[in-house]
Amino acid sequence: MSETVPALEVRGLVKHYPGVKAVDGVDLVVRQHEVLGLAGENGAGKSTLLKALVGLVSPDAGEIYVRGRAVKLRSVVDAANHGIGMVFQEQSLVPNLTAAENILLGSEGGAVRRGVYRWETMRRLAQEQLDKIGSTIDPLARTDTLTFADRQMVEIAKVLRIEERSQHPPVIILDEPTSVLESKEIDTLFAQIRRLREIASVVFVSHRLDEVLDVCDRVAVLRGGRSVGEVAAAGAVPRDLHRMMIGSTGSDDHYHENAAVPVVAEQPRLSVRGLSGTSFRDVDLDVAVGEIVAIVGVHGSGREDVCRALFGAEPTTAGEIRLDGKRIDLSSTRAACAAGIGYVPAERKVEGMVGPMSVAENMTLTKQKARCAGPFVAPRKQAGLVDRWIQRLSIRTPSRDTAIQRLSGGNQQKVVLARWLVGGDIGLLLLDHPTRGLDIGARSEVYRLMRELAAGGVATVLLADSLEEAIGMADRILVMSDGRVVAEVACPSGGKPSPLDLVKEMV
Amino acid sequence: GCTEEQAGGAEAASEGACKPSDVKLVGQVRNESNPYEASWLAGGDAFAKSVGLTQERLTYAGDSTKQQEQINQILARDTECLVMNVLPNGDSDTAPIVKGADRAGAYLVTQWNKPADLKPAEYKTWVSHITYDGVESGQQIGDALIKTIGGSGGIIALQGVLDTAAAKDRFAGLQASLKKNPGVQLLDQQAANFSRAEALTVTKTLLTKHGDKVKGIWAANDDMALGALEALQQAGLTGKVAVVGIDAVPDAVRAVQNGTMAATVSSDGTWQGGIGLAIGFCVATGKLAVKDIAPDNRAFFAEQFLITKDNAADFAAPKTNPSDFECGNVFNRVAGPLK
Amino acid sequence: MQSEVVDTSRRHPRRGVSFRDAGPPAALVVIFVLFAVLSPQFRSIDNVQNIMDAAAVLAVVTCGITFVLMMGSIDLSAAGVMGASALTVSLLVANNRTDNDFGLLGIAVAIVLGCAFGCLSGLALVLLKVPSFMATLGVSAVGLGVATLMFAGVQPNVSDPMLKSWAIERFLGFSYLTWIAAACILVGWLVQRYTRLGRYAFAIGGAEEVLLLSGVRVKPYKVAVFALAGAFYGLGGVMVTSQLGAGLVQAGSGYDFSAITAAVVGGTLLTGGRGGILHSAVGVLLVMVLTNGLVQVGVSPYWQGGVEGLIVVAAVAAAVIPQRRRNQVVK
Amino acid sequence: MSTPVATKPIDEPATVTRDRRTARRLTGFMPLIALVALMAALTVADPDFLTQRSLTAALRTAAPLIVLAAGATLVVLCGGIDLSIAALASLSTVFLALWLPDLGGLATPAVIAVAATIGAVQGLAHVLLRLPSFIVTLGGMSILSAVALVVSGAGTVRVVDDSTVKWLDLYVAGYVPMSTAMAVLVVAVIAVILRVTPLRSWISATGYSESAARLAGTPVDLVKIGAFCVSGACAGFAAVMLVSRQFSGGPTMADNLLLPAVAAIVVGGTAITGGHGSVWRSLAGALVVTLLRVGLPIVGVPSAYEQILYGVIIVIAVALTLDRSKISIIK
Ligand SMILES: Nc1ncnc2c1ncn2[C@@H]1O[C@H](COP(=O)(O)OP(=O)(O)OP(=O)(O)O)[C@@H](O)[C@H]1O
Ligand SMILES: Nc1ncnc2c1ncn2[C@@H]1O[C@H](COP(=O)(O)OP(=O)(O)OP(=O)(O)O)[C@@H](O)[C@H]1O
Ligand SMILES: O[C@@H]1[C@@H](O)[C@H](O)OC[C@H]1O
Ligand SMILES: [Mg+2]
Ligand SMILES: [Mg+2]
Repeated sequence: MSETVPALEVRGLVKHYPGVKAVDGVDLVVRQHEVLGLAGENGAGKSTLLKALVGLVSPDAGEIYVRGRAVKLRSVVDAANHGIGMVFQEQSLVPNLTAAENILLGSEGGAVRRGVYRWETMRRLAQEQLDKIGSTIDPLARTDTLTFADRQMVEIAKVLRIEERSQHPPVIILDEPTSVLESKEIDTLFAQIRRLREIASVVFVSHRLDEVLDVCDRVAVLRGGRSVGEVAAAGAVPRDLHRMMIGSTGSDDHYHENAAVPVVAEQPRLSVRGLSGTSFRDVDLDVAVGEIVAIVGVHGSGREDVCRALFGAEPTTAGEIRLDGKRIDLSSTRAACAAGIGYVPAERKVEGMVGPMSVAENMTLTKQKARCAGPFVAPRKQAGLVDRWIQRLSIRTPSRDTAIQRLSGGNQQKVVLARWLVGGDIGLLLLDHPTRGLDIGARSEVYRLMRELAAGGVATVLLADSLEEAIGMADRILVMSDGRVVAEVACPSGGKPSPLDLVKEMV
Repeated sequence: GCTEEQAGGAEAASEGACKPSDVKLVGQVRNESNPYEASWLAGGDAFAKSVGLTQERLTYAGDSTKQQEQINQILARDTECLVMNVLPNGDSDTAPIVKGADRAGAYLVTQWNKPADLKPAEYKTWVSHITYDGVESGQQIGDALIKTIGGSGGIIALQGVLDTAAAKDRFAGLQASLKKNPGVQLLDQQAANFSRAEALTVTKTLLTKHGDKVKGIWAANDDMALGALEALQQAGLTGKVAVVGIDAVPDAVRAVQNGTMAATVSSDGTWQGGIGLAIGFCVATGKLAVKDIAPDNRAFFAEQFLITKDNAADFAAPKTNPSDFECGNVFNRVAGPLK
Repeated sequence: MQSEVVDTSRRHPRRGVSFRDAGPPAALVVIFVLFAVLSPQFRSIDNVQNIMDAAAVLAVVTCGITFVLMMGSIDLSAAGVMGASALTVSLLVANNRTDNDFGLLGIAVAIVLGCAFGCLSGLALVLLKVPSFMATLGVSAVGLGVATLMFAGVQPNVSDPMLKSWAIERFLGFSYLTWIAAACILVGWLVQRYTRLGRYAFAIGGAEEVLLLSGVRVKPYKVAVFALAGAFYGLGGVMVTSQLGAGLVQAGSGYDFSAITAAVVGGTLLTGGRGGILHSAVGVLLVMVLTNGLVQVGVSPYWQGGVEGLIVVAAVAAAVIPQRRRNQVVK
Repeated sequence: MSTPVATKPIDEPATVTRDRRTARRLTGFMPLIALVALMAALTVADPDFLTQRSLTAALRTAAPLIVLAAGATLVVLCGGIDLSIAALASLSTVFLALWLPDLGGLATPAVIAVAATIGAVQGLAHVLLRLPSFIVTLGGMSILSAVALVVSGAGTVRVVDDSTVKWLDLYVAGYVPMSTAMAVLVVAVIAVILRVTPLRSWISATGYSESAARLAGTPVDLVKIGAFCVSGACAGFAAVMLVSRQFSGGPTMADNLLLPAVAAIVVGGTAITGGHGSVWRSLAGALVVTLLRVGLPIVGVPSAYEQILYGVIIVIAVALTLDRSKISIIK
């Protein structure tokens, strides 16, 4: 076979959903031994396109060629047999199986003979996969005992089984694999991707454009379900990509620092003293009116649990929480809501949204006043309000009555965020990775929103997606480690610390 | 406006005006999956055949609500010349059946269960209620049991479904029997719900609880007695503990015959299934007038016999014959009025 | 109707597996000791044998149901399937109604029939997409109907010496039925731990959609699990027939809910993905110890059901205390 | 666990045409279609079946089942199940029969209030102890049965003066049974309240995704307790209907209505896993189930075949009515 035949080629692929042209005639070429980046806004159609390549989405029109031959991909197995494998945007592991079983799921090979397990073989085969990516986890650990990042590594180990399965160089698709990883893990992953390039082709999706340019050879850009062009990674800068993605130039001031308002420190909104729980101890935390405080720390630092505890979703054993000087008892999420606290959880699919319910319902689940007249729902009031927020946050949805699970990840996140804003009565906002999975534009909008809220007096606790985000957005940064606050770093506009300063505090 | 009855529908024929061929016969029991009730339906079929009709067989799976539903539906159809022979699931189910039938003018015979203060004599088409004297049968087998174990020692009792009259009366009979025999001690009593399977486990447990002290087992029906027999066999005690029951189902009669069971009491399912239809048929066709039926025959205890080894052979085959169902003979087995 | 634990505390690696699993066995020990103190008869060897004998059928039925529950489905077909298999076996081995005397073959046929009914449930689930709750309820009704047809008004009494001996003969103090149950538990455990069927059943309960994404065709496994469960019920029906010496349509009545109770008391989740055969075995013992103990200590028959219900709820409550977390989903 | 995947692996065929939308709208009417089809089939089997009197009787019969199913539907929508409704209704008939002589007209509201309270207590136990509703209500079922047995002295409690409950057994204009009218009213009231208040979305959110609902500040616990409370109240009201037509109360009077009630809910197309469904669907489901229960034997299907047919038809009915567009994985 000639080296010039593309590993994978897509011509005129179309996939329409009711009211949405998710993919609208896309052409895409994945060459052999290259890392192809795929960029596009939330909802641009990236995941849909890629799912079509592994047989999960049946396209309405268009052809797919594998090494020059037209193929019909009807299932994941079909795709795997053609050497195409994918790590999905949402984690997809069976939580109650061992890591080894997950890695070999559906292609157990010698580990299962005539339906009977050979655990030792299974462990060994899984270990080989894990060794490839330098993961040190125990293959026989139950997957739900692993950290989020470890699980992501398990997924990557799993997709690499493709290498063993197909005689040809495989195509490995990674849909936003980095959005939940930390920098060290990302480095490991990138090393793998570079190793893979020697033996395979890789399609890589991320909203962190610098990452994309860093690891890819070439980047294809989608907009509104159509291919709008491609750039060679060498020499390109994120702005170039961004321009192609949205069709115009984005603002330079990503974090909207010019919109930051000076904090009046004498006006504490939240004041926490000696808060202890199962995974954190003696946490003191103050957030002033209009202030954004970021908490940084590695996995296991306990910062997520502090956040949940402040929302009444995690029990505490000691400590005092005051809101606007008044002591409050956060025994339930209801109590927290009533006190004017809002929370955006990190795990959107499970905790953030109710998938089968409509955008409107998801947005107004919390704030009764916003949609009711007395005890009754006022449909017009609700509709008006929801439409206003859909417009304001430019949420891409066919209508307010569309089930939220039909939206792209980024748009889902905006709906979840909007939930706390429709009432207009929020005093403290707890944001756990609010921009996870959002494209640059959406991020920028979320940041702008945060600034706007802060200017309006809302106090914010932010668990940022990256150190850069924490630094960019926060007025003050707390560093947590092992369940304790170990440092506090001022982070005023104009006097921002460098990521290195923070890392020093974290270790 | 609201009415007590639903509108429309057929008028009941005036008493006795039915041609024999116009009569519709309905027999209703709990299920077809136990020998006693299966024999009831067979008896009904046999009678219907003898008058050239067929019996509509209804079963309600021991489900009170389902029984009422079926009765309602039956009564919503043409009730002219309708004859029903019904086994109400429990005491509480009789009143609505009776009232429904009365309103619709259907001829009704009920058996086994009825509250004491609900009396056929107060209704026009509720021709008769037939039952066996549970106190008597409970006492008879109690006495037989005590005699078998020699007048002293411990016994255990297996009760039926606790909220039925049959279970309560029979147990009252046992207590009367125990009163006369102070030498016998009731070690334990447990509900096994007339069920063979439940009786098996309960008996096994009671055997380990009371050990050698158990000389006899009193069961409120034969199904439970047969379950107890299995338990004894599994404990290696066959023949060492006396067992009594009620109903005279074939297996029990056989067990009495070969001595593994001490006694049972005949309640004749085949006869019960036929007689209710026969009485209704006679009234519907005018061979019998309700007003002529002696008050004592409107609610009566039927004859029952204690079956022991001595007379078991006589009961090996059902004793029902066609002449029992002739209009002149339908009250032949009356043992006395309902107390 | 189910109880699902969404593990939101991903940050804490799982603390104390043993602690979490220890609830039901601990409850078993506590209840056993309590009855033993209250009643000398209860703690006699005879009674322990008796409890084991009484537990045999429930244990076999629970083995079957456990696999279904592990998938997150539910199975209410035991009553009907057991009735049909009881009638089948009683008419195929030496009996008073037919001239058959097929012995072991008759038993095998009854088990295969159970398996076939299980298959039906599974097919209704995967092909007609009827929730298992309803599919199995329907199959149960069909089973009872088939059993009633075979019953035909006359009780078939079993005279086959081998089948009857199962309930009577003892080996090392326990009846053959008890040993059969023990063998079922062992087989069930091996299937659960070492076969793809068992592990996939577990996985389907954990995250069925992931299996689909991984290209695993789950439908055959689902049908197979129901068929396996049906085979266990079939065997259960045979065992009841051996105990009662006769084929009863009602042979399985009550076993459906008791088996689910036993499995749940043992720590199997109704949403699937957790628990297993050994958990269920503990649950069965717990339920049987309770039933037996209440009779032994002389609780009035009027109250027994109520007290048992109360203790079961309390036992499950005690068992879940170690896993209780804020924002844990329980359905 | 923390990472289920919402991807529907097999997505709908590409042709988004009008007939797809009509098909979707049709699924909403499926319970009705099933009802009509069944009625037609019964009429073909026995032309006498389709008379006004016959239908009126069937409607009257269905009333308690409709009310029971409507109440329990709320619990199912929240993702739970209430297995205690039938036992609670039985207990309520006993209470009502015992209280009628002293309380007269007040007995009815008193019984409904007590039943509602008992329901709420179970809800409370479910929520506070974090026990699966299946277990709480299964335990509740045995406890309530025991109480009913003891309170009634294990027997029927006759109602001598039924003047205060008699109204429920009358016919409006001679054609519409009052009990049925009341049952429809109950359904309508529940439906309207759900529709015009946020309750509908709270209940759905709780049923679809409890943790998300809780983190959105939805009063999940209160909603669940409320659902159990309404379920209890409905059981109480069903009990009043039963007493009005049975002239007595009994400790096991309504026990056998449990499975038909659950069947009614599922046949109506409400998802047993929660979130999707409605009380209207349960109304249609209850009518289907009632027709099957009374219709088959009345048109002359023999008992054994009746059970087989019941099993088969009910599975087919569910296959027709379940709106699978809302549920991607069926357990
Ligand atoms: N199953 C579905 N049903 C209906 N619409 C869908 C479905 N899946 C995706 N869509 C729609 O198709 C469009 C493309 O979605 P897709 O998930 O491919 O976007 P994406 O580029 O991956 O976005 P993100 O960066 O947010 O992941 C979106 O508008 C989305 O709402
Ligand atoms: N070396 C091994 N040999 C055989 N089976 C193994 C081995 N290691 C793991 N397993 C399998 O992996 C499963 C996961 O183990 P783990 O003890 O974490 O969970 P579990 O006990 O099955 O689940 P739960 O704690 O919910 O009861 C085990 O049940 C077992 O079947
Ligand atoms: O065995 C019979 C039982 O089934 C019925 O309930 O009452 C009478 C008994 O003899
Ligand atoms: Mg995507
Ligand atoms: Mg374990």
